[in-house]
Amino acid sequence: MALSKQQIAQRIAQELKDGWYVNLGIGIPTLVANYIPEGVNVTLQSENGLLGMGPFPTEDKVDADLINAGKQTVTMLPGSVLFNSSESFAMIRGGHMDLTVLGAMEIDQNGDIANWKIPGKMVKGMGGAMDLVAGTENIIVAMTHANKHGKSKLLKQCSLPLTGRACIRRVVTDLAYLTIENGAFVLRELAPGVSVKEVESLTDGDLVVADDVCEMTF
Amino acid sequence: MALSKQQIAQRIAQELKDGWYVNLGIGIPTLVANYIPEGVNVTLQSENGLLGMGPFPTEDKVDADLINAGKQTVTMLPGSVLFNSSESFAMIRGGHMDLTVLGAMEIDQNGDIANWKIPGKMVKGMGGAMDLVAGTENIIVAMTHANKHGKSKLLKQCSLPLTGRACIRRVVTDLAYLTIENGAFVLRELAPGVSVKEVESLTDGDLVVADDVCEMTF
Amino acid sequence: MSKKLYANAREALAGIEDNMTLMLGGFGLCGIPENCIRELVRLNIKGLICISNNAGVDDFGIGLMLQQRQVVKMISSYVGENAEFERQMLSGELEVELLPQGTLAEKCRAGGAGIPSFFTATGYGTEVAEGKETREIDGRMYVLEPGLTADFAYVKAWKGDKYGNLIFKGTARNFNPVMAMAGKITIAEVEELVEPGELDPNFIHTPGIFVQRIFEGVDYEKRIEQRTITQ
Amino acid sequence: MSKKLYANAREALAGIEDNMTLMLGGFGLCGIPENCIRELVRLNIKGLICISNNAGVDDFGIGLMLQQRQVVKMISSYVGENAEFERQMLSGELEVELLPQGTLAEKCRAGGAGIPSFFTATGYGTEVAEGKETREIDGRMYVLEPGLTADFAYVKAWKGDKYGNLIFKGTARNFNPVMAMAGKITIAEVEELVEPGELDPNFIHTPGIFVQRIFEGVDYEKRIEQRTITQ
Repeated sequence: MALSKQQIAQRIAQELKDGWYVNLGIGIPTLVANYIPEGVNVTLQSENGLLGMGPFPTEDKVDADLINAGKQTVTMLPGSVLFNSSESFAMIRGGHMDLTVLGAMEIDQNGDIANWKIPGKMVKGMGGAMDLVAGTENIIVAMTHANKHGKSKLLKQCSLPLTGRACIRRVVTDLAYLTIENGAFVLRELAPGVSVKEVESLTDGDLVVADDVCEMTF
Repeated sequence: MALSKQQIAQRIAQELKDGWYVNLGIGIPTLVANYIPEGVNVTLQSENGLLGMGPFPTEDKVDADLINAGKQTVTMLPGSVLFNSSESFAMIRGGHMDLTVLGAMEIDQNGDIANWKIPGKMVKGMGGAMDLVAGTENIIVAMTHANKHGKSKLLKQCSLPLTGRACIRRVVTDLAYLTIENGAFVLRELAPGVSVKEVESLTDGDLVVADDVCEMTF
Repeated sequence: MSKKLYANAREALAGIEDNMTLMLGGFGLCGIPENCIRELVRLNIKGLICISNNAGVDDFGIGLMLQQRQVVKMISSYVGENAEFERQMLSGELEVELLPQGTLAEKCRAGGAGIPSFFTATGYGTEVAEGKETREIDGRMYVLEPGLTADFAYVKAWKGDKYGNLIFKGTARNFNPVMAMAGKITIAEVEELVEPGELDPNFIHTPGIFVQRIFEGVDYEKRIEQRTITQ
Repeated sequence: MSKKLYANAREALAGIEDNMTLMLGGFGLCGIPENCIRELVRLNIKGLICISNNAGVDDFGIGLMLQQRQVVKMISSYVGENAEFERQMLSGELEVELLPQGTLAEKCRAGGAGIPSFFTATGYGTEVAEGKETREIDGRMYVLEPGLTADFAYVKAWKGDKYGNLIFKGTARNFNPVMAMAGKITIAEVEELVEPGELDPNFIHTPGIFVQRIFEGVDYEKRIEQRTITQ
C-alpha cells in the first residue's frame, strides 16, 4: 500500500544523523520534524533567518516577529540563532547544511529537479529552493511517485522549468526509496505491500532494481 | 614657513563637515582628530572594526580587545559600533565613508597614489590603504611636499608601485593646499610665508596656480 | 548627525519621486516598513520598481501599493498570496523578475558593499541564468549576478538611535540589514527610538553609517500570515 | 552536537597535518587564537600556508611558528613588526602574498558563502591585479578575486556554547567571523564556555553551524602592541 505523507516523512527521518543541520521545505518535508529518531539531535534551519527552530508556539507565545520560511509562527530553542538573509544563504550556498528535504513536481534520472513553475499557470516564485538545491550536497526529495493524473514524476528528463541541475541523489515517494546513480533511478526499498512491478510501471525514467532491494521498515 | 605636521592636520580638519564618517590613516592623518572644529561632529572609523572611535584610554580603561587600525589602545563613545572585517570594508568599498585622509610617498597629476611599497626595501603590506583609496570618493592626502632628500612627491607620474589609480583629488602638504584637476596640480592655498615660486620649484608635476590662490588661515 | 532624525514617515520620505527604484525590507509581512509603505500609498507615487522578497498580501504591505498601481516592476523571490498581484502580472501591467532568495539577498549586500558582480552556482541551468554570463570554475558551473542598489531603501528595525544604529528582533531582521546597505538613501523606521549608548556597541545589527534617515514609527499592525499554534 | 566540545587545544587540533592551509583570526595580536597557535608550535607541523591579516611579532602569535620555520607561505595584508619574518622573506624561505585588507576579508567571506569569485575595484591598476582578470563595469575597472577556504580555520571568541555559537568582544572580532565561515573544519577557542541559551539568540556573531569544534582556552596573554594612554 502506498505510504501516507506522514509515512514518507517518517522514512526520511530515519536518514537523519545526530548533529546535522537540516532545512525542511514546505509540505511533506515539514512533517519530517515530527519523526526525528530518539537520541538524534538535529538543528532545523529556516532560511528567513533562524537556526534552531522549535515547535509552533502556544497561544500566549505567538510572536509576529518570529516566523519560519512558510510564514508560520514558530518558537526558538536554547542555542537558537537569528541572522539576516544574506547570512542565512551564506550557510546554504556555502555548503554548510548537512541535509535539505524538499518537495518536487518532477525529478529525472540526471538528478535534475523541477518544483517551482508550471508554464501558463500563475508563478509564485522559487523562494529559496534554487539556493537550497545548488548549495546542499545532500538532498532528499519527498513527493508522490505519480501526479494526480497518475503520471510519473520520476522522468527521463524533466519537462517543467528546472529548479536545479544534476543535484538530486535520493528520493522517497509513497511507493519507494530510490537513489539516482549513473543516469538511472535505483530502487532501494519498497513501501510495505508495494511490488517492484508497480514501481516500474509508475517510473518513467530508467529504473535499476538494486540486488538487495527490500521492504521499508519503520 | 613650512607647516608643521600639526598644522597640516589642522588645515585638513577645516574640511570636515558635520555628520561625516571619516577614516584617518596612520601618521599625520591621525592628528586631524585633534583639530575637529567646534560644532562639527564626525564619526571616526577604524577599519579593524570600530565606528565611533574615542580618545586613547586612561590607564585604568586600557583594554587589549579594543584597538584601532594602528594597533593602539582606544576607547568607544556613546553610539559606537563594532563589526567584523568584511562588514568594515563593505562600508569602505561600498562608498559609505565621507572622507579618507591618508599619507603618501608619491602622488601624481593623474590622481595616482603610491604609499605602500619601495622596491628593494622590506615591504610591510598595504593593509587597508588600497581599499580606502578605491572605495572613498573624497580623499585628502596629507604629506610633506618633498621627501627627506628634497625631491618632490607631487609628480608627473608616480615612480613607486601604486596603491590606487586616478583616485586622489586633494592634497595638503607642508607648503600648500592643492587640488588635482584635468591632469594637473592646482595650487589653491599657500602656507603662511611660502611663495608660489617655492611650491613651483618643489612640484615636479604640472602646476597651475589658481586665480584666487590665497594664504591658508587657521 | 542629529540631522538623521525625522519626526515621522511624512517628513522622512521627502525626495521620493515617480519612477524610482526602491528596496523594502521584510519577509512576508514580517519586518516590513509599515509606516513607509503607508506613506508611499498616501503619496501615490507611480512607476516604481520595487525590490522586496515578497509583494505583501492583497490588503497589506506592498499589496496596498499594487492596488493603486504604483508599481511597474517587482524584483522578488516569492510573490504568492496576492490576487491583485496575479491579475496585474498576468495582464502584463506589472513586470516581475523572480530571483532565488539567496541570490536576491546577496545581490543587495553586494550592491551595498561595492561589489559590482559575483558568481554563484544558484540558478545555473535554469531560467534564472538565461541571458547571464556563466562560467566553469574548478569543475562547476556558475552564473554571474550583478549587485543591486536602490534610490531609497526602506527598512524596519526594533530599536534605533539618532545615529542610525539599528537592532532587529527575531526573524523580522531578514532582508532589512542588506537593504540598508544598498540604499543610496536608507530610511529606517523603528519601533523604539533610544538614546545613543543604549544599544550595546557589540550587538548592533546595522551600523548607523548605512542609515541616512530614521524615525520612530507608529501604529504597527504586525499582521501574521500563518498563525500556527501548539495546543 | 555535543561532539563539538573538546577539552583543550591538544584534543581539538587532531587531524592537522604538514602542508595544510590554515586561516588564523585576529588583527595584530588582538583576537588571535593563542591556544591554537601554542599547540601548532608544540606539534611543530611544517609546510603550512597561513592566511592571516598579520604575522604576529617575533616572540608571539604567528611569529612563534615562523621561528620554527613551520610556515612556507603567508597570505596577509600587513606583515610589519617581525624581524624573523623579514629575514625569511628576503632570503626566499618564506613566500608572501600581500592582499588589500578588505579584499582579504571579502575573499574569506566569499569562500565561506559559496561564492567562487567576485569583482572589486580595490587594487585595480596595482601589482595586486597582476595576473588577475579585470573588467570594465559601468565605466569603472574591476579585478576578479577568487574566494578562499582553508583546511582548518582557527578563531578566538569571547564566549561560546557547545553548539559552536560565538560572540566576540570589542575589536577582537575582526577577521574571526569570516574565517569561521571559510574553514572546512573551524576550531573555535573561547575565553568562556557558556550553557546553550545563555547567549541571546538575537546577538550571536557566529552561528554554530560554522564551527565544528570548540574548547575553552586557558592562559590568555592578550599582548598589547601599542599601549597608548590619555593622562
